[in-house]
Amino acid sequence: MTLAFILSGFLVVTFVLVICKRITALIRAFRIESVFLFLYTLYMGITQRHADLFIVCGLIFALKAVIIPFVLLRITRRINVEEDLGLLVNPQLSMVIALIFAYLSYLFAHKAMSLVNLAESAAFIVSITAVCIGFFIMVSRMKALGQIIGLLVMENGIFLAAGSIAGGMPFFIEIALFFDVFVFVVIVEVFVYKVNRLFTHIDTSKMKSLKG
Amino acid sequence: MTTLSGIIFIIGKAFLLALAAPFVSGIIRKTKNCMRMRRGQGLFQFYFDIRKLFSKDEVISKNVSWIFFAAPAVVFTASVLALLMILMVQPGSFTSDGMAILIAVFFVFGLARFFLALAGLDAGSSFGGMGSSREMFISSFAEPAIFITAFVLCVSGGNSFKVSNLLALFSVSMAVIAETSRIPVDNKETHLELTMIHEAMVLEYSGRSLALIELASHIKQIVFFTILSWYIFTPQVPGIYAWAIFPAKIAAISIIVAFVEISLAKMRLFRAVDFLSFSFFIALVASIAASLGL
Amino acid sequence: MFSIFPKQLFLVDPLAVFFLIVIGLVCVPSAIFSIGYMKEESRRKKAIGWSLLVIFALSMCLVVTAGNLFSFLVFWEIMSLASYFLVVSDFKHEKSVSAGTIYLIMTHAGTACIMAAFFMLYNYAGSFDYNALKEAITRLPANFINIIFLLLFIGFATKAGVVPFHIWLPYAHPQAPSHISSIMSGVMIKIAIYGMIRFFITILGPGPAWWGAFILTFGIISCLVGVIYALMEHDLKKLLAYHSVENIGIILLGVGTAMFFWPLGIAPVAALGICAGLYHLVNHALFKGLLFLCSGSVYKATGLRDIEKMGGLIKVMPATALFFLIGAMGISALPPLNGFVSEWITFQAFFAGIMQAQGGAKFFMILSTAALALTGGLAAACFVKAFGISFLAMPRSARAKEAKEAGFSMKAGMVIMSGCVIMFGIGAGFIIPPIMNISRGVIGADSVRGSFYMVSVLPPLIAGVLIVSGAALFLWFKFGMRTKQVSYNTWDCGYYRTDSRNEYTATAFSKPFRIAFSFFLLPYRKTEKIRDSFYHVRKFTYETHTTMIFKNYFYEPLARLVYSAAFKMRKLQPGSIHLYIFYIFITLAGLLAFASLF
Amino acid sequence: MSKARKIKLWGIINVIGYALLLTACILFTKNFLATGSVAVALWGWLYVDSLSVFFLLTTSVVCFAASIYSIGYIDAEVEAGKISPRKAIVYFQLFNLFSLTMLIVPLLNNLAFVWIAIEMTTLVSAFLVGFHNVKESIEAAWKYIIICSVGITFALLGIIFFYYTSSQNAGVKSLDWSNMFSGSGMFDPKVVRLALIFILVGYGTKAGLAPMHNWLPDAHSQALSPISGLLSGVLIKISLYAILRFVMLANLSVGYAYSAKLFIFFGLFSIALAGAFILVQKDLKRLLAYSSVENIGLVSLGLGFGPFGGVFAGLLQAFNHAVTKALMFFCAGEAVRTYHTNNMNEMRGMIKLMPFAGTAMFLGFFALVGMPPFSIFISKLSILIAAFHGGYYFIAAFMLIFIALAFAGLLYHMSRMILGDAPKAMKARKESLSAKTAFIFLGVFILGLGLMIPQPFFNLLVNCQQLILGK
Repeated sequence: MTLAFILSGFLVVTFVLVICKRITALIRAFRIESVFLFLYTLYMGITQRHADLFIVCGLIFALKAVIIPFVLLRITRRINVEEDLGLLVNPQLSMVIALIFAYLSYLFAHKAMSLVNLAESAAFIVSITAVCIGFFIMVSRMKALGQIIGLLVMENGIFLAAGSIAGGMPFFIEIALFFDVFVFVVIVEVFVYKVNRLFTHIDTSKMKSLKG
Repeated sequence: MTTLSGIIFIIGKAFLLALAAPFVSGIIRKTKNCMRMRRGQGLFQFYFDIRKLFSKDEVISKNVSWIFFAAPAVVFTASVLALLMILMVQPGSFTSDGMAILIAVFFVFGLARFFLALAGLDAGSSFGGMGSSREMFISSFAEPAIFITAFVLCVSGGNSFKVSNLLALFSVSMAVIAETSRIPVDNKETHLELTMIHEAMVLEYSGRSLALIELASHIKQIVFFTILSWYIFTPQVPGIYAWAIFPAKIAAISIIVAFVEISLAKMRLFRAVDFLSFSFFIALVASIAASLGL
Repeated sequence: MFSIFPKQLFLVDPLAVFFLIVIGLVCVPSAIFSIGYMKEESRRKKAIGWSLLVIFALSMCLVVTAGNLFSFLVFWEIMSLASYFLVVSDFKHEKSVSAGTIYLIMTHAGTACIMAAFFMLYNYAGSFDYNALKEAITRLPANFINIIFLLLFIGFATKAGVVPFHIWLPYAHPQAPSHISSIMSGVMIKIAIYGMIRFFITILGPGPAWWGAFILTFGIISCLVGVIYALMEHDLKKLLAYHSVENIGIILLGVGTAMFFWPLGIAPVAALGICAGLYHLVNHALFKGLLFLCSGSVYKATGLRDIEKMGGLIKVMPATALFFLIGAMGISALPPLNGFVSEWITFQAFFAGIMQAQGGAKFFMILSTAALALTGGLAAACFVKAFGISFLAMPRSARAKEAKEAGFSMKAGMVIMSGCVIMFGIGAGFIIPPIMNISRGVIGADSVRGSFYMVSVLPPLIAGVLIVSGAALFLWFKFGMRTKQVSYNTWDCGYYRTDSRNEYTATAFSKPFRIAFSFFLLPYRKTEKIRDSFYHVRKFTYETHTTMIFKNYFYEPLARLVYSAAFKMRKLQPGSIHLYIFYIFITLAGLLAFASLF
Repeated sequence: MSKARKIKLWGIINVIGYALLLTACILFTKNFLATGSVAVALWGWLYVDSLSVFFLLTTSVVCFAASIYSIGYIDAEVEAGKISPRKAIVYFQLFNLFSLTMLIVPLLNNLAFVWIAIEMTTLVSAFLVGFHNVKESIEAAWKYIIICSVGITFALLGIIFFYYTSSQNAGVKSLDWSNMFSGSGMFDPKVVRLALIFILVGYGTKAGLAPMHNWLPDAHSQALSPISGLLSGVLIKISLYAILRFVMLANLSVGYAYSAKLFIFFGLFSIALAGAFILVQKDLKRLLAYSSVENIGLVSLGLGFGPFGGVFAGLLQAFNHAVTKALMFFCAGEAVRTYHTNNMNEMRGMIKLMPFAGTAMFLGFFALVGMPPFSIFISKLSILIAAFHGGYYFIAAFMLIFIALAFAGLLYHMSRMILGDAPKAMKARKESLSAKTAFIFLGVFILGLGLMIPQPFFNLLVNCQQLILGK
C-alpha cells in the first residue's frame, strides 16, 4: 500500500515534469520527484532493515532534494534567464509520448525482463518510465537547464531501478555515485555560466556552429 | 643443296616479277584508256618514266632530314623483300611457316609505309602531312580485312568453289584496291591537291628518289596481285601448271581492276572508311563461313 | 592449421626470373638516364629521388619473387606507395597531386579486390604459401574460384591499366619524372600481368575456358581503346601512356589465348600464347621505356610535352631522334625490330588457335586477329604522328628551335635500351627458346613447333637485306650517278612564305581518325570569333576535344554520386544536440526491439 | 622565476613523470607476463589482468607522447598570447588529472567505480575541450558532457541489470568484477542480452561508435591538439575496455557470438558513416576525428570477428590507432598553428612550410590508412583475415568498400594539404624540439610494430584474446 502510494506519486511527478513549461517549475518538480525517491528508499530501508539504506536515503534527500535543486535555482537566479523552457514538443503531445513510454516500459519489464514479482515489476516499470521521460526532456527542451534536469531525472530513474530489481546497490557504490552526480552538477554549472557568458543565452538548440 | 637452288630459284622469280611489275601497271593503264576510247601511252611507258627519272637532277626541300633520304631506299628494299617473301610461300598448302611469312609480308609493307609517311611529313608542307595522315588512315582500316582473309585463305586453301573463299576474294580485292591506291579509294593519275593520298605523300620527291618510290609501288602492286591470285582456282590447278597460268591470272586481275577503276567514281575520304569497313565485314562473314567449313 | 606466418618466403622459378630480367632491363638504363636527368636538382631531392627509385625497383623484384600471398601483398603495396611518391615528386603542381591521388585511389580499390581474393584463397588453403594454395584449389567450390578470378582480375587490371580501369594511367605516368614513367610504364604495370599469369595460370589454372574469353575480350577492348585515345593525344607522355594501355591489351591477347586454349585441351597453342604474351611484355618494357626516356630527353631540352609546339628536333637532337625512331619502329611492330616479332608470334598463336579450335572459339580468335591488325595499323599511324610532328620538319616554337642534345648519361641510358630493342628483334632466335622454356613450365606442354623457325630466321634476313640494299643504294647514289641534288624551298603552291605555321599539325593529322571513331570519341568543338565588324574577324579561336567516355560517363558520375550521397549524409549531423541524444535513444530502442535478431 | 620558465618546468616535470610511468608500466608488463598471474591488490579494489595491462600500456605510451608534445605546444600558445601563463599551468594540472582518470580505469576491480572513473574522464576533459573559452569550444564541451553523460547513464542501467542478474541468479551481491566473473555462468541470458545492449550503447557513445559518435568530431576539433591526441588515442579506447569487461561477463551466459554480432553492427555502421563524412570534410581536426570513428569501427569489427583471431587484430588495431592518431593530431596542431585555421582549403604546401611535421603527417597518414610497412597495415590485414576466415564475406566486402572510401577521402584532403604550393605570404617555420621528439617517439612505435611485433607484446595480445573469448 505504502509502496503503491510512493510509486504512483513518483510516476505522477514524473509526468508533471513533462508538462512543465518553466524552468523553476521543472526544478521544483524534480525536487518533489527526488523526495519520492527518498521515500522509496526509506521504505525499502524500513522493510529490509538495512542500516546502509538509511544513510543512502539521507544522502538522497540532502543531495537531490536540497543541494541540487538549490544549485540549479541559484543558476537561474544568477544568469537571469527567462523562465521559458523552450518546448520543442508541446505539453499535450509530450504527455502522449510520456504515456507511450510508460506502456513501452511495461512491455519491456514484462516481455523482455519477464519480471513476475508485482511490487518489483511496478517499481521497475516506473523507473524505466522515468529514464525514458528524462531522456525525452533532454531531447525536447531547448534550454541547457532542461537537459541537466533531464539527465538527473534519468539518474533518479536508475536509482529507482537499482532499488527495485537489485534491492539497492552496494553501499560504497551508492556513495560514490552520489559523489559523481554532485561533481557532475557542479561542473555543469560552471559550463552553464560559460555558455551564458559567451552566448548570452542558454538555448542549446541555437548552438549549431559545429556541423557535419 | 635444295635450299641453295631454292633460294636461287626464288631470287630468279623475284627478279622476273620485279621486271614485269611496271608492265602490269601498264596493262591497267592501257585497258583503262581503251575503255575511255583513247589511244593512251604504250604498255611500256612506265619503264621509260622510271628511266627518265633516274637520269634527272633532284630538287630537295631545305627542311628535310636524313629520313627523307632514307625513305626511298627503305621503301624500295621493303617492296623487294616482300616480293621475295611471298615467293617463299607455297600457295595452296599453307603450313604455319607459310602463314607466318604471309603475315610478315604485311608487316614489311608496314615498314615501307611508315617511312614514306614520315618522309611526307619531313618537308613541312601541308600536302605531305595530309598525304601521310590519309595513307596511314586508309591502310590501318584495310589491315584487319587483309589479315582475316589471309586466315580464310589458309582454311579454304584458295578453292574457288568454296563460299568462304569467294567472299574472302571479294573482301581482299577491296582491300587490295585500297592498298594499291586505286579508284575508288585513291587515284594515282591525278595530282589534284585535295584528293590525292599516295601522291600527296611523295609530292616532294623528284629524280631518282621518285624513281625508286615508283618502282616500289609497282612491285607492291604485283605482290598484292599475286596474293589475290592465290584465291583463284589454286587447288584446281596442279603445281606444275601453276606458274604457267600465273601470268594469265595476273593479267586477268589487272584487267578487272581497270574495269573497276573505270566504272567507279573516287570516293570521299570518309566514304573510303565505309568501303573498307564493308570489306572487313565481308571478311568476317567469310571467316564464319570458313569456320563452318563452307 | 591457420597461420599468417608463411613458410614459403620466396619462389624463384623461371617465370619470376623472367620478370626479374625485365625489371633489370628497364630499371638499369632508366637509372643511368636519371643521372643526367636529375643533374640540376638539389642534393636533397636527388637523394630522395634515388632512394625512392631503389625502393621502387626493389619492391617490384620482391613482388615477383614472393612465395606467398602475404609478402606479395606487402611488397605490392610498397610498390604502389613508392610509385605514388615518385608521381607526386613534382608536388608543387596541383596536376601532379591530383594525378597521384587518382592513381593511388584506383590502386587502392584494386588492391582491396586483390586482398579479398587472397583472403578467400587463404581461407580454404589455411596458408599463404603458393604451394599450399595450389593444393587447396581442388577443394574450392567452382563459383568461389570464379569470384576469386573476377576479384583478382579487377585488382590486377587496375594496376595494369586495362580498359576500363585505365583511368589513372594517362594522368599518373606523364606526371612522374621521365625515368620513372619509363619504369612505371615499362615494368610496374607488367607486374600486374605477372600477377595474372601467376594466379590465373600457375595457381588457379587451368580455369574454365570463359576466363580466357574474358581476358581476350578485355584485351581487345584495351588495345583498341588505348590506341584510339593515343591517336587523339598531343601530349607526348600521355600519348605514350595510352600506348601502354594498348600494349597491355596486346599482352593480354597472348595470355588470354593461353587461358582460352589450355582448358580446351589444346596446350601447345596455349603455350604459344604465353610465349607471345611474355615476349611482347619484355618488348613493350623495352621500347616503352626507351620512348619515355626519349620524351624525357625532349622535355629536358625544351620543357615541352605538347607535340604541337615541337618540330624539327631531329636537327638539334639527332641522337634522341634516332632513339625515338627506333622505339617508335619497335612499338609500331615494324620488322626487323622486337615489336614485330612479338606481334607476329601473337598472330601465329591466333592462327594456330583458328586451325585447332572448333566453332565459336574459332570466330573469337578471328575477332582477336582483326582487333590486333587494326591496332597495329593505328599504332603505326600514331607513331608517324608522334615522330613526324615532333621531330621532323620545321620547329614550331622558339623553345623547340633552341633545344640542345641530351647529355652523356642520358644518351647512355637510351643507347642501352635501343640496343636491346634491336637485339630482341634480330636476335629473336636466341630469345625464343628461354621464353619457350618458361611457357613450358607454366603450361606444362611444348608449344606449337615450326613457326619458330621462321621467327628466328626472318628478322635477321630482313635486317640483312635492308642493310645490304641500303648500303648498295647509298653507294650507287653517291658514286654511281651523275645527277645533281638541288636544295630549294618546300613546294608551296606559289605562296610567297611558308613557315612552320603552314605545317600539318598533329590535330589535323589525327582528324580522319577522330571522324572515323566519332561514335566512340564523341568529339566536340568550340569556336570563338572576335569581330571588329560583321565582315572582319580579328581573332578566331578553334578548339576541338574528344569526350573521355569512361571518365565522363562512369567514373565522374560515380564520384559525383558518392560525393553527393556523402554530402546528403552530412545533414545527419546538423549540430543539434537534441538530435544527437535522440540518435542514442533510437539506437538503443531499435536494438532492444530487435534484440532477438542478434 | 619567470612565468615562461615556470611553464617549461611544469612541462619537463610532467615529461619526467610520464617517462617514469611508462617505464614502470613496461617493467610491470614484463613482470606480469613472466609470472602470468592475475593480480588482485588493495583488498580487492584493484584487479589487473592482461587486458588491463594492455590498456594501461596504451594509455601510458600516448600520455607520455602527449606530455612531450605539450611542452612546445603550450610554450608556443603562450607566446602567441592565446593562453595566459596562469592558464598554462591550469592546463598541466588538468592534463594530469585527465591522465590519472584514464590510467585508473583499467586498474579498478569494481565495475561501478570503473563507470565513475569514466564519467570523471568526461568531466575533466570537458575543461580541456572548452579550454579556449570561445563559442565553438564551449559548445563542443557542452555537447561532449551532455551526450557522453546520457550515454554513460544508459551504461549505468546496463550495470544495474548485470548486478540484478548477478545477485538474483548467481547470488553474487557485489559489483567487483572478479566476483561477478566467477558467478557469470549462472547469469540469466535474457537479462544479459538486454544489459549488454545498454552497455554497448552507453559506453559505445563514449567510444565514438556511430551513430552515437556525434560528440566526437566536435570535441576533438575544439580540444587543444595534445588533448585531441589523448581523446582519440586513449579515451575512446578506455570505454572500449569497459565494454570488453562486460562482454567477458556475458560470455558464459549468452556466448561470445552475441556480443560479436553487436560489435559487427556498430563497427560496420561506424566505418560507413565515417567514410562518408571524411569525404566531405573541410576541417582538418574533424577529418581526423572521423577517421577515429572509422578506426574504432574497425576495432569493433575486429572484436566482432573475435573467434577467428579478430580480437587479437582488433586490440592491435586499437593500439596502433592510438599511436598513429596521436601523431596525426600533434601534426595537425602544428599545421593549425602555422596556418591559423582549421580549414583544409586554406592549407597548401605543408611539406614546404614545415618540413618535419609535414613529412611526419604524410607518413602518418599513410600509416593511418594502412599502408605497409606501418603498423596499421598489419592490424587491418588481420581484421580482414579474421573476417574472411569467419566467413563474413559480405561484411568484409562492405568493409573493404568503406575503407576504400575513407582512404579516398583522406588521400584527397591530405595530399592537397601536404603537397601543393604553399601560400606566397607564408614563411617556413621550425617545429619545436618537443614536437619533433614526440613525432619520433610515436614514429618508432608506428614503424616498429609494422615491421615486427615483439614477442612479449604478442603474448600479451594473445592472453587478452583468450581472456575476452573466455578460453
